[in-house]
Amino acid sequence: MKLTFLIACCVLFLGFPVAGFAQDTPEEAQPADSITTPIPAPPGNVTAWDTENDHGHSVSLSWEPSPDDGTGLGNVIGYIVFRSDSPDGPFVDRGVQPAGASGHTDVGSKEEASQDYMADYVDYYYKVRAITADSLVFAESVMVGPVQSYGQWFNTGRIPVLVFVLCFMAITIFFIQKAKSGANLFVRRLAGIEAVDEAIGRATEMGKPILYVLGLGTAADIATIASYTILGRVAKKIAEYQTGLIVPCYDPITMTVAQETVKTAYMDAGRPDAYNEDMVYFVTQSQFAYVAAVNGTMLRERPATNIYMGKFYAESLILAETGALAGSIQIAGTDEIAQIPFFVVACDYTLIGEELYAASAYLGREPLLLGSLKAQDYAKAAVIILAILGVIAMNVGLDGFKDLFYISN
Amino acid sequence: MFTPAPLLALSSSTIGVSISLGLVGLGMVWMLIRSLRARDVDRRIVFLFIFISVSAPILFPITFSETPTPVVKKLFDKVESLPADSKVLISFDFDPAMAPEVQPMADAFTRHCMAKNHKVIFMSLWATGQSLLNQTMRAVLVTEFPEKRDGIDYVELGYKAGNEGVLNVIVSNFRKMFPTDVNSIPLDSIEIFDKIKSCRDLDLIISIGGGKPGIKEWVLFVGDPTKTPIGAGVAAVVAPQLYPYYPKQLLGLLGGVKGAAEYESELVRHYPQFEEVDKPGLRMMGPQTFAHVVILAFIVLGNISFFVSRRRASR
Amino acid sequence: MKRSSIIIMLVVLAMFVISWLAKASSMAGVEDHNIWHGFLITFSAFLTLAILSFLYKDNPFYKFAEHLFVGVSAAYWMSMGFWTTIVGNLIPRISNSLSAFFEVPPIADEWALLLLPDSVTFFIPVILGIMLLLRLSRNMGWISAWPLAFIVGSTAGFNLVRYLRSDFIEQVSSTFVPLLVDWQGTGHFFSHLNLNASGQFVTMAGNWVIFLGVMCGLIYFFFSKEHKGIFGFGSRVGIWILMVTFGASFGYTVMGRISLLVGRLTFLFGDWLGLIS
Amino acid sequence: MKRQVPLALVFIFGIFMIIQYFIPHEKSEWVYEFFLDWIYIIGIFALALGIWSLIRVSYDKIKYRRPNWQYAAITLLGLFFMILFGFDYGRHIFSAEGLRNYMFVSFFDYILIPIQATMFSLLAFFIASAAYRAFRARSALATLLLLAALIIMLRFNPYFGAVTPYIEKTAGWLLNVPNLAAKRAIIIGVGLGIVATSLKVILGIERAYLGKD
Repeated sequence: MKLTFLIACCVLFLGFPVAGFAQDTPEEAQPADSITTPIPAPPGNVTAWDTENDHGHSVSLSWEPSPDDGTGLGNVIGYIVFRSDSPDGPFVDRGVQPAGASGHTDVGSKEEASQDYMADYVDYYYKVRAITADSLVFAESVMVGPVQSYGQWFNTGRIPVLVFVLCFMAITIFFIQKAKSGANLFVRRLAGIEAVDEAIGRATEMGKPILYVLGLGTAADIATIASYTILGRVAKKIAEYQTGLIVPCYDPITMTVAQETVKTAYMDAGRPDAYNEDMVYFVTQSQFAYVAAVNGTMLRERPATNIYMGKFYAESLILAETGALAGSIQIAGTDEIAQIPFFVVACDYTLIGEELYAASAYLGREPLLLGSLKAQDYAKAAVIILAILGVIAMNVGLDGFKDLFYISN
Repeated sequence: MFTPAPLLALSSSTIGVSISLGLVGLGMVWMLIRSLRARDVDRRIVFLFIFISVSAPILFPITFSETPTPVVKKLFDKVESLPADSKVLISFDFDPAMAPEVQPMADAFTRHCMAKNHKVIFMSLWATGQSLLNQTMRAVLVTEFPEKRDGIDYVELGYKAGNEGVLNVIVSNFRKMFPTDVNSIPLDSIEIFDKIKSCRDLDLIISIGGGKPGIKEWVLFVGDPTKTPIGAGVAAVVAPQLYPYYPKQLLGLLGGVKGAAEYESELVRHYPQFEEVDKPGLRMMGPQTFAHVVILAFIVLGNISFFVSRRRASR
Repeated sequence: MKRSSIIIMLVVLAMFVISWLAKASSMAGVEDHNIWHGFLITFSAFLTLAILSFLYKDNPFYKFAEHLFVGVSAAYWMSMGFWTTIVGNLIPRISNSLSAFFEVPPIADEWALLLLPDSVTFFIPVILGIMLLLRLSRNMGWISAWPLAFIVGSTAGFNLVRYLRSDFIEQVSSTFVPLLVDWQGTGHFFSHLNLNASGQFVTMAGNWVIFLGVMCGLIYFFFSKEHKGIFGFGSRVGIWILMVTFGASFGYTVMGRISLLVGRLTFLFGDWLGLIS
Repeated sequence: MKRQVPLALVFIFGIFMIIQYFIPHEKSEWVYEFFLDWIYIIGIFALALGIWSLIRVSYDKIKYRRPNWQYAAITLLGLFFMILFGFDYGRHIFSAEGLRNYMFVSFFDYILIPIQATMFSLLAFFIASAAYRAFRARSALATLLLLAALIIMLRFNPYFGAVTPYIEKTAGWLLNVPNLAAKRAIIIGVGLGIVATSLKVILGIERAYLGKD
C-alpha cells in the first residue's frame, strides 16, 4: 500500500516530466529516484548464444531472475533485453519478458531493408534490465558478448519427423515389394465404394448422367489426387455402361488433370469415341459461384447419382441438400473434418476421412496401391501400440517417453 | 413492393410479432397433425418456416427482456459504480469475422462509459482491429456524443504490433509503447494521460475479442501483475474456455450475441436515452432464438411422423 | 416461352422499375447520383431474391443470377491474379522497363537459386506456365504434364513432412494421457468420489474415454482386417463415438448459420425496403 | 520421354521439398519461397486455361442452341465487362488502378458480394431441412447422432441452455471429451492417408493425375 502510494507520488511529481525520455538508454539512470522506489537486484548469470535450428538472424538469452522478482523486494515486474553492436553502446530495446521469465529469444528480420534487420556473423552485446513499476527505477545485468548469429544446415529439433519419414517409407516400400511379388493383400469392403458401382448401374437404367464433383481442392491437394483415381475408375465404368458424365471443376489445373484422367479412362474402356471434352469443364474459381452453378446443374440435368470426393468447405451442405432435393443418390468423401458431419447427415454414403484415401487404393485394385494401404494399417497398429506404451509410461512416471516425440520448432 | 411499408410502420412491433408468432405456432400445430398422420412435409414448407421465423423478429424487433446473468451483471455494475472521470481502457482484439458477434459489445461498452463520463482509452492488439475501432468511434462516439472531445474525454491509441509484448510494456509504461496516439499527438500533451503512466493507473480494462492475443493475455500479463480489474467480451465459441478465469481474474464476461444482448438491455434499463439507438445484440437475438426453436421443433416433428409411420408399418 | 412466364417476367420488371424509382427518390438529396445508386441497390436486392427463389424451384431469375455470377467472378479472379501475381510478383523481378510501365517498384535480386539473378530464375515459371497452355494444341499436349509434375511433386513433398508432423506425431504424443489422475489408492478414490467437473473421477473418466475413443476410432479405420469379434466390437465403439461427434458438431453450427441469413434479410428489409430504421 | 520426364520431376521436387524441411538455413528457405511464388505464377496461366474452357463451353452452348443457351450469353457478357473493367484504362491501359476502377468495384460490391452472401445464407435453410430429414431415430447410430445434436443445440439455445445446468455440463463434456477423441482418431487417419498418398505420388505409384498411359 505504502509502496503504491510512493509510486503514485513519484509518478505525479517526478515521473511525469522525465517520462518524455521513457525510451531512455541504460546509461541515463536517475539516481534521484532510488529514494522513492528501492532499486532491485539485477538478473544474474546472463548467457547469450546463437539460436539453434534456425535460419540465423536470431540470438537466445537466458538469465537467473533477479532475487527481487517475486521474492525479496518483489518489485520486479519484468525484464527488458537490450542489444548493441559495440560493447559501449548505444543499446537498443529488443523485447520484454514478464516477471519470473528467465530467457528471451531476440529474433531480427532477415530482410536487409527492414528496420530490425539483424546481420549474421556480426558481434552483438547484450544486457538484461530488471524493471519496476517505475520506469526510472531498474537494475541491469553485466553485459554479455560478443555473440554471433548464423543459420544451421540441419534442424536437429526435427529428428523425430525424419525418423518417422524413414520408417514409413521403409514399411511402404516393403509392402509394395510384397504386393509386386504377388502376395494377395486382403482389404475389407467399404460400403461407400460398393455403392459407387450400383449407383452407376442405376444411372444406366434411368438413362441419366452421373455428376462427379472434385471439390474445392487444388490439383496438388492430396484429397484431390485421391479423387482423381476414383474419378478414373468411375469414368471407366461409365464408359462401359455408356452413361453420361458431368464433371464441373473449381480449379483450372484440377480441370486439366480431370480431363486427362477421364480421357484415359475412356480409352481403357475401349470407347475413346464416346469421350467428349465438354464432360469436364471449368466453372469459376469462386466458391459460391461454383456452388451456384453446380446446384443449377443438379436441378436441370437431374443426375441419377452425385459423387462428391475431395476437399469441401462450407458449401458441402448446400450441395448435398440440393442433391437430395433433386432426388439423386449421393456418395461423398472428404478429409475436411469440419464438413464430414454434413455429408454424413445429408448423403446416402460417406467416406469418412481416411476412407477416401483407402477408396482410391481399393478402387485402383493395383497391388502397388494396396501395398501402401497395408503400410497405413501397420502404421495405425504402431500408433495403437505406441499410445498404449505412452500411457503406461505416463502412469509409471516415465515422462522421458513423451520427449521422444517432442519436436522443437 | 412498397405497399407493406406504411402498414408495418403503423403496426406496433408487438402486434406484428404476435401475429407472426401465431402464424408459426398454427403452422406447427398443422404440421403436428400431419406428422401424427405420418405424413412428411415438403422441405419448402420447412424453408418457409425458417424464413418467417427469421424475418419476423427483424421486421418487428422483439426485444426479449434479457435478465442479465451474474457474469454479465457484475461487469455492468462495475462500469456503473465507477465514479465519473475514471480511466477505462477498451481494447479491440478482434477481426471482421468475429465483428458481428462482438462489435455490439464494444459499442455498448463505449456508450455506457460515455454516459458515465468516464475517460476512455481505445487501443487494439490486432491489426484488423484498427478499422473496426474506427467504425465504433464513427458510429457511436462522434454521432451520439458530439460534445465529447478527443484527447480530453477519450483518446485513440490504435494498433501496435507485438501482441503480448505490447502488454508487457504498457504494464509498466504506456509511453514506451505508444509515444503518441493515432493522430501522432504525443501522450504527454494529451490531458487524459496526465495521470496515467502504466496500466496500474487504470480503473478498468475491457478487452473485446476471442482470439490470441486476447483476454487470456490481458489477464496473464496485465490483470494478474497489476491487479487492475479486467472485463471481457468474447465470441460464444471461446466463452467456455474463459469461464475458469471468472470471477477471480476476470471481473465479468460477455459471451456471444446473448451476452451482448443482456448488456444492451441492462444499459437501456439504466439509461432510457438509449432506447432509440440500434441494439444489434438484442436485434440478432430474436431471429436466432426463434429460428433455433423452430428447427428443434422440426426435429421433434420429424421423429413423431417417423415413429407413427413405423408403428403403422409394424401393424 | 409460355404466356404465363412472359407475364411474370413483365411483372417482375415493372416491380424492379418501381422499386428503383422509389429508392432513387428516397435517396434524392441524401446522395448524389441517387438514380445510379438506387439502381445498384435495387439490382443487388433483385439478385438476392433471385438466389433465394431457388429454394422454391429452379427458375429463370436464378439462372440469370447464377450465370452472371459465374462470369463476373471468373473475371474477378482473373484480374486479381493478374494484378497481384503477375504485376505484383513476377514483373518487378524480371524486367525493370516493364515494372516501370506498370508503375510497380522493381524487387531487388536475392541471388537465391544457383546464383542466378531473379530475372532469369523467374522465367522458369513463365515457361512452365506456357507449357501448361500447350495442352490446347493437339500434338504438344503431353508437355503440359511437366508443370503439373512440378506442382504436384513439390506439394506432395511439402505435405508429406508437415502432415506427418502435425497430424500424426503430435496427435499421437498428445494421446499419452494419465489414466490415473493423482492416484492415492483405491480407498481414497472411492471415499472422495464426486461428480463435479474438476473432480478426480470426472477427469479420469474423461481421459479413459479419450484414450479408448482414439483407439476404437483407429480400429474403425483399419482396412486390412474384417471387422469381426473383439475387433468388430472395437470398430463399432469407434463408429459410435464418431457419430456422437458428428451430431455434436452439427448442432454446434446451427446458430452461426442462422446469423448469416439475418445479415441478408437485414439488407433486404433495411438497406433496400427501408422497413427498419 | 512423355512418361518418364514428369515422373522424374515429381520425384526430384518431392524429395527436395522433404529435405528442405530439415534445412533451416536461409538458402533453403529462399528456394522454398521461390517455389511457392512459381506455383502461384503457373496458377495464373492455368486460370487463363480455365477461362478459355469457360468461354468455349458457353460459346458451344450458344452455337448449338443447347438448352439454356441464352444464359451462357449472360455469362460471357459478365466475363467480358468484368475483365474490361479489371484491366482498366486509368493512367494508361493496364495501370495498377485496375482493381480500383469504379465499375470494377461496384460490380464487386453490388453483384458478387450480394450473390455470394445469399448463397452462403442458404445454409440457414438447408441446415434446417437437413435436420428435419436426417435427424430421425432410424437406427442406433442415427439416434446417437440425433441425441448429441439435440443436447448441443439446447446448450446453445440461449433460453434452454442457460436454465438447465445439466445440459450445459453434458454439452461441455461432449465437446471436450468424445469430440476430442473422435477428431483425433480421424486426424491421425487422415494424416496417414495424406502421408501415404504423397509418398505414392513421389514414388510414381499413384499417377492417375498424369492420366494413365
